[in-house]
Amino acid sequence: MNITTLVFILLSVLAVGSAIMMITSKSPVNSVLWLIVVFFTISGHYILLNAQFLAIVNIIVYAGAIMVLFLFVVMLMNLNKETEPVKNYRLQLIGIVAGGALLLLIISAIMKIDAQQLVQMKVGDEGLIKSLGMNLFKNYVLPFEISSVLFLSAIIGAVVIGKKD
Amino acid sequence: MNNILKLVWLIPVLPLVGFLINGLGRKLLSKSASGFVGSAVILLSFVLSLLVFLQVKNGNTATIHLFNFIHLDSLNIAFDFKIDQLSTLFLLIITGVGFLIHVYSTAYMHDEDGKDFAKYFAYLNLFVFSMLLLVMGGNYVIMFIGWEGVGLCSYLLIGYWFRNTDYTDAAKKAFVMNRIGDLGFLLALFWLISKIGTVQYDEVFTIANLAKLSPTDLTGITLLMFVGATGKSAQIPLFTWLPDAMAGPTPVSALIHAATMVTAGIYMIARSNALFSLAPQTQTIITIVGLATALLAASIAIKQNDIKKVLAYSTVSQLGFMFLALGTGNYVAAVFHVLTHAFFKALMFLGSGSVIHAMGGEQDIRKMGGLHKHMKITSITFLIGCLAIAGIPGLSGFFSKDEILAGAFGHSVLLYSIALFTALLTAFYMFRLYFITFRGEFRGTLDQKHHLHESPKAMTFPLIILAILSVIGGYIGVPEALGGYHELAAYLSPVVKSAEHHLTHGTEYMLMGLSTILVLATILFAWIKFKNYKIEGEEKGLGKFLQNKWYVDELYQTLVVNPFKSVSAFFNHTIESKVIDGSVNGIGKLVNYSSRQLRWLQSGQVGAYVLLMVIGMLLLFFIQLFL
Amino acid sequence: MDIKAYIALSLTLFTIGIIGVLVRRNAIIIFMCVELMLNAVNLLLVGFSKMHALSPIAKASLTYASDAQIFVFFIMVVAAAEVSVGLAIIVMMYRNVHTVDVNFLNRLKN
Amino acid sequence: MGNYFTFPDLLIWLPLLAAVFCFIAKTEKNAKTTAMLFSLVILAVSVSTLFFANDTKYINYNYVNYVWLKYLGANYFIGLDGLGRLLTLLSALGFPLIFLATSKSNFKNPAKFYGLMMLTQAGLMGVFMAFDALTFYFFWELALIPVYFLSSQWGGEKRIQATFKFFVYTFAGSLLMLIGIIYVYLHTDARVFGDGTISAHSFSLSSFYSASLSPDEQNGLFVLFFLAFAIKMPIFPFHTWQPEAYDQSPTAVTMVLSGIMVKMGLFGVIRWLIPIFPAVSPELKNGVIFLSVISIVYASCVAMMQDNIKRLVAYSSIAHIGLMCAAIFAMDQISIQGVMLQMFNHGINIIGMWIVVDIIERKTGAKKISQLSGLAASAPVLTILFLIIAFANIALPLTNAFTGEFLMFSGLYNYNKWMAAIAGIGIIISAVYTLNMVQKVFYGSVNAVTKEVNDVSLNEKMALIIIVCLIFFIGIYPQPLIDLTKDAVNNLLLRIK
Amino acid sequence: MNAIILSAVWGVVMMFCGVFIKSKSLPKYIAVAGLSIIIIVNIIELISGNSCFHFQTNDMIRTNSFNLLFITIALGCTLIYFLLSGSEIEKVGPHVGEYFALIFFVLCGVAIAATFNTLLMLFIGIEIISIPLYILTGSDKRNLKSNEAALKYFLMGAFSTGILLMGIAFIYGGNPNASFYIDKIQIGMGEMPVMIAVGLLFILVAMSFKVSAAPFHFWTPDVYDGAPTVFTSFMSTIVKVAGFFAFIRLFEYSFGVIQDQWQRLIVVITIATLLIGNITAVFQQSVKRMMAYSSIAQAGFMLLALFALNDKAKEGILLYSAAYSLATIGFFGILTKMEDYTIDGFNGLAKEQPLLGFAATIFLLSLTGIPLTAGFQSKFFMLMAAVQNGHQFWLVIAAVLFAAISAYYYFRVIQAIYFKEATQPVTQANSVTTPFKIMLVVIVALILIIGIYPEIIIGWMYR
Repeated sequence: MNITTLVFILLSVLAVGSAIMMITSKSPVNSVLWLIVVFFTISGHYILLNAQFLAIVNIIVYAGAIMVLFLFVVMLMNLNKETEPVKNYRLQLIGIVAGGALLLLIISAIMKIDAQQLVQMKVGDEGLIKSLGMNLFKNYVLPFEISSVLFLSAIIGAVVIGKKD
Repeated sequence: MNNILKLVWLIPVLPLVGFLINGLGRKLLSKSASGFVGSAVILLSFVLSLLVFLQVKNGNTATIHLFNFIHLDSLNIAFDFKIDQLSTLFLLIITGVGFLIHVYSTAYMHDEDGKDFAKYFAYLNLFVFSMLLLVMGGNYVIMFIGWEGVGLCSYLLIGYWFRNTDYTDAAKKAFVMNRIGDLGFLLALFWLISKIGTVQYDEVFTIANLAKLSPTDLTGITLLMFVGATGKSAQIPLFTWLPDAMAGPTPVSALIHAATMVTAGIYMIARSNALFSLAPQTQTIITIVGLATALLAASIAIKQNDIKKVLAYSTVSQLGFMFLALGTGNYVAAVFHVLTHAFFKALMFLGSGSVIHAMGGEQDIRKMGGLHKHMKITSITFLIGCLAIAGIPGLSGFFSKDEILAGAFGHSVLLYSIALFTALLTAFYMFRLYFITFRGEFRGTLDQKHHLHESPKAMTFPLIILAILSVIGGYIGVPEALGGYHELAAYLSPVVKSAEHHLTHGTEYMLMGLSTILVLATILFAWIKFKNYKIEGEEKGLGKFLQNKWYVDELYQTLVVNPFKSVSAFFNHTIESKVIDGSVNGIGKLVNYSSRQLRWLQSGQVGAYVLLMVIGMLLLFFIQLFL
Repeated sequence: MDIKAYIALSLTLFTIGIIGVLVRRNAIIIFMCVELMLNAVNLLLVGFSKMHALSPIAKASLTYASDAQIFVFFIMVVAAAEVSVGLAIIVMMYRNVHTVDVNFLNRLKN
Repeated sequence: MGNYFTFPDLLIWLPLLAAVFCFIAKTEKNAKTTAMLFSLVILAVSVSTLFFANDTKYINYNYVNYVWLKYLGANYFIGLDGLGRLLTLLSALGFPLIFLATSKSNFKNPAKFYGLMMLTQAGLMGVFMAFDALTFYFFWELALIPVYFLSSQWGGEKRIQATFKFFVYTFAGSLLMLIGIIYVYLHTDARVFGDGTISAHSFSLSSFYSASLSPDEQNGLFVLFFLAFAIKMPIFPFHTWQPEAYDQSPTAVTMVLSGIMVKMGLFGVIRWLIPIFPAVSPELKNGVIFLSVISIVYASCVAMMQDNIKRLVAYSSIAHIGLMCAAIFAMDQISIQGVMLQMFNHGINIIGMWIVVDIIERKTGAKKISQLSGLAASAPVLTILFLIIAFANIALPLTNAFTGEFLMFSGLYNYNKWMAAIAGIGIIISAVYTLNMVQKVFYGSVNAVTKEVNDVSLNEKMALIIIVCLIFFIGIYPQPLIDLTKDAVNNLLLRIK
Repeated sequence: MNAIILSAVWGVVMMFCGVFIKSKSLPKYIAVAGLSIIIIVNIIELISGNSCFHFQTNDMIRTNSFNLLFITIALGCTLIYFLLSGSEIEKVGPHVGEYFALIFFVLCGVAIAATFNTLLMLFIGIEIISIPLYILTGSDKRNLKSNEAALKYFLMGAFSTGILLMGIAFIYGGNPNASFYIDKIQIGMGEMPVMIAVGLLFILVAMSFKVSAAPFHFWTPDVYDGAPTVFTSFMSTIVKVAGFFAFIRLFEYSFGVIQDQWQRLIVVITIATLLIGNITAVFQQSVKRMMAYSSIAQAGFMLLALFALNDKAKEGILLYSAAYSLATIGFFGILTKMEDYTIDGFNGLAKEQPLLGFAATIFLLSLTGIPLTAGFQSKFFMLMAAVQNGHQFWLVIAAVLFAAISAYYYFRVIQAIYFKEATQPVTQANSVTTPFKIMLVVIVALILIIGIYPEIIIGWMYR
């Protein structure tokens, strides 16, 4: 049990725990905050995998921008209180069982694989900005450009949907 | 003189022409015109038949090919007429008796209005046409055409007074029962076709083709043909239509249900004697059925009070006799009896018609009596008929019946004794009929009595002719025992094999004597019993049983008609609407129902949707990864 | 580390996201659960990318181990766009009915 | 094809043209006249095809073959052989008769009515002439759709439901057949076109005949095809759409349905089913004959219990069709020749029956046998004509149906005597219910319903008299029809043997 | 390639139209003009095989006559859709230019989804299709149904995106080549590795969701019902068939060699889709909702192409795209003119508007699959493909039996149109204009032409 494994386990437990907290929190604001914790742990994983660029982007974009946007919306709507008065426990139970069964099913299938495939930890330059940048702007220039269409439509969407008329 | 044979096709066509003229012009023709046309065509046919007969008598038989009816590679059915001894004999009977009855009808039906009168003659002509086809056909299919054709005409004529439901019921019954027989006949034909591929008489009866038929085939074919014959000739089990058929006008009963159509079965078997002779089992069955029918019908006849019903049962009984003859291989005797029976039975029917005419439609003999005083000709001719049928020596019935009895005796004494008993019953009921009707006191209403009169000439003329024929008709078949030369047997010999005579003359004398004495005794008994007939009370016991015709109709109703109807009703109500249509509609309902149920899946809630999707995923994963 | 550990972790997070979608009725939380699912995918992709970095076959086939990380980048991009539209829709609904309960609007069914 | 015209073309395009003219007709009279005139012209064309029956000599007049879908190997291939000539003649004859007989009926939207009728005729003609499976299927459905509209638009009270059942039922059947067609198609050989293109498979009838199919496949496909045809004919137990459809459709359409359209099923069996699967297993064959025989007896029994005249005629038609189907599967020259004759005869007779039923219904307003009585007194001409048709319907000798049924029974008997005997019971029962009906409707004394009835009008009389003449002509001299179809039958038999 | 770039560009143009042009009807003409240009350019590419634009695509998209033909069909159908229903778009809300821009962006996504060669492009393509659709669904902002539909669509769409991505991740992980290119997924001929299997299943589920195959179809009825009718028309046709095209393209290139291992999943999905689509449609009272279920049912038939995955299937999917889109667009076009969307609302349509009634009938007949209509040919090719595949023959039989059931609900509408009497005005009479009628006639003509001569479309594949 080396330090890497220890960190991995720590981060994983934290991630799963926060995720569970996220979905069980009564208050939306708490959920948002717990989700941010999840994102941070995932960034930790990225660093562990030496994917530094993604780790940063994850924190800036997700935790920083997107989640703040969520927070804004939640605050704006003043939803920081119990919003689900009626609960259908049976349906929830079925949901949890179904999700759990799915997880078990896939994991048990995956775990049947005997061969161990190791993951490169803490080293390797794939995740560095330089190699990513080279790859992105050389090979992935088309999707990069095309993504602009996505943003354009998102912009239009925000206008069309969000604008008061 | 062979030219006359070329004109043979005119014999059936003439009545057809008469049918068309009367049928299409029924609104234009006056009664006398249609009566004239109707009778004239038959007369012409008769004349032609006579000419043809003379040709055939000289030995000129022929098969006249008209056209190919159905011509396939594997089956050829020609529209042929066969002119030989057997068919010419029947031609004469049909056209001759037919003509007389047409003449009779002009007077008898005179009360009908013009259209119906023409319609009647049209039907009658059509009947003669069909009957002629039946006997002239050169193969079984043409025979079958006539066979069903006469059935149709019988239907039409029985139901002539169509407003009366009982009459149309009778017509329907006649047709349906005939159809049952016809099916048998048809199946026989199919059997023939499948075995030897032809139905042409000339080809079927060749030794080569007969050899192709196994004993089973022969028995089967002949039995099926016999089934056909029982339908047409009113034998057990298909005889009940004939008494009912008396619903038709009396001349029709005389022509169709006594003289001609009902003898078609005899003609068919006589025509196919080559086949039947090879099928002993069938012959046995025919014998039994014929005798049983004769006895059954005779027993019923003694208790009937409707003048025509008595005659009808008598006809059935006499037909039974003919079948007895056929069954015993005595084909000539059967044909002979057909001939004589045609004369005396037509005579008696026409006589009864005359009586009914005089009585203003009354048919119940209990309400008649003493008519001899008022209608001498009718009475006398009727008496001649009765004597003939009873088998008084010297009259036609004696010769033919005696021949049949002799043939039966040659087979077994038991047959003979039953047949003789039946003959005595015949004498009994005929004279019962005669005495009750013509002798004693009149028992009808005053009004009827006032109207009693002898029938017009057009009616009495045929009676007289037929009476004469009934007397002399037997002399063409005087048996050798009486020093005669059996002309008929000789004439028919090319077509119909004569029965082997192995009775000594002595035996024959004895039989004749015995039957004559017994018949005379019976007549005497009848005379004593019925000369001063009084209306009796209800019949009881055996009498009631006989009066109700052995309850055969009721039996059929319970055993055949009712089960059949309930099965059909079951089909209609349960199988059809519930099971089959129900399942078809059920599919529709199922679709509708599941549609209503399935839409609840669409609950409108995202959570539920996703849950269902996850469950779906779960299933797919499970199938893919673990199955 | 064995890749299975990453798969397990990622799938766990993913499933938690799914369960969240299933059991919550607050549109925003559901949406966040979806984001969690996306992040689980991201993590897995990075894990795979680092796994393939060790694989000789992958190196030989002239592909870049960083492909998966670029994919993650695109996922983040798309997620951002989706968030803007999604939040706009949620806000629109909130404006109309003053709730973000997904079961509140229930006109479309059967 | 260097000809300016060919018969198949004319027979397809004339009805289509007529349909167009009818659709744009402004007045009822115009529509009626157009339909009548065109149908007469079509009849004339159809009759004249009989004089060009020699295939080797007039091949260019009798066959049309255009490349249609090159990559699929489907041709627009229609032509007339003996079988086709017979059935096109039937449908060419049927329509003018129907128009004549119903010319007194007033349909709302006459333009549409007659247009759809002519469209139906085009479809029928196509079905009877198609030599290419895809063409066949197209026309098969084309004949169905207009009838659906005709029945649903102009029929009785429950028409929509009844027609719908009919439509879905037959549609399901034909889709199954479509699968069968596809399957066989995929097992045909390649076809080379004039310009050198090659399609992997072909839809033409001859390719279908030579498709390589294992016995197991043949059996399965046989069932698929047979279902479609069995529903169309129909035979037990696929028949329940029919009485309702006949009852609810306008009589003109019922005539088309029963007189001509049901022949599509029989035709399909003769032209497609049997030759494509000549080696069909004896069990299946026996099964089909068994079903058909059940059909005969069962339908006859049910017919006996009907009080509604239309349903009675419908069930009697089922019984007759059952016999034809059984006879086809006896696969014997005599029986198939009988079927050929009978297809034509049944068409004529049943149209005649419907004309009378229609007249009765129109004049009395009654559909039930029990409501009627004594029509013979008030309408003697009608009675006589009907009697003739009714007796033709129960196959009395010297009427047309006798020859057909005689041959069919004979062939069936060759196949299995017991089947023939059981089927023969149908003959008896048919007499029973026909006579029952005649007795109750025509005989007896007039009642309130039938008192005021006057006799048939001129056009109805004409139609009926034509039918009666045909009944007798074919009944007495069926040979022309036999000669017409002889070659087709022999080819079929060659194919089977 | 032409189509991707030009429709993106024209989307931007339309966006600016929305800003600068105040007229409500002008954007339609601009859109039509732009679309015509795109179609022409696309056809040029189809014929010549060369794109006008030369990008460093790194083989991430790949065109061939098959997918170019598909794009042409999709664009052509969109053009017809614009011409038929353009004026209805104007009625949805004030942002006419933006709506058109979004539609152009969707078309860009459609073109990507038809030509993608890597999973990344597939993902981006699908997202480019989806995001504008979320917006269009919710574009009727005051209408709560529209709100609800948008929300449901968005949440479930995002969820399915997650699933798709998970699938892609597993595929990547299980691919020794470490590549996202769909033709470089190394699987081998034996039983597929577990990672690939898991990935395949996730992708299958996500794609099934996009094409609304059961049991992942639940969004479809609600969204189609709730969205403005004119956009439902677009979504349920062009977008849907694009989804199918992507589905088939993906599975053919990536997993075609091991089809026997996943075919049974398709069978399950197909049967479920046919069953749920057809059966549930029977009971619907709203025609719009019935059309939603009918689109599920039609998806069931299109899944046969995925089941078969042979040449006939490709031809079939092209024909199906055209036939289904034309008929549905036409029918929705008529639906937008109706006063009442229930089946009873169609009562007496033929009497009031004979042409509309007739056209609607033809569309419904085509959807049912009656010969002489394009719908028949498409179903015919699908069945042929499935039969040719040779496996699971019973599936084909089940499919046609369900097709017979489909007659049940389509003909209910026909019955209403022709055989029932109207009690109130059936259509919004003033909105039924002559151009609209002309377009209906054009669509009917196209349906009949394709129905009689389908090689007019599939012939292009063999040039």
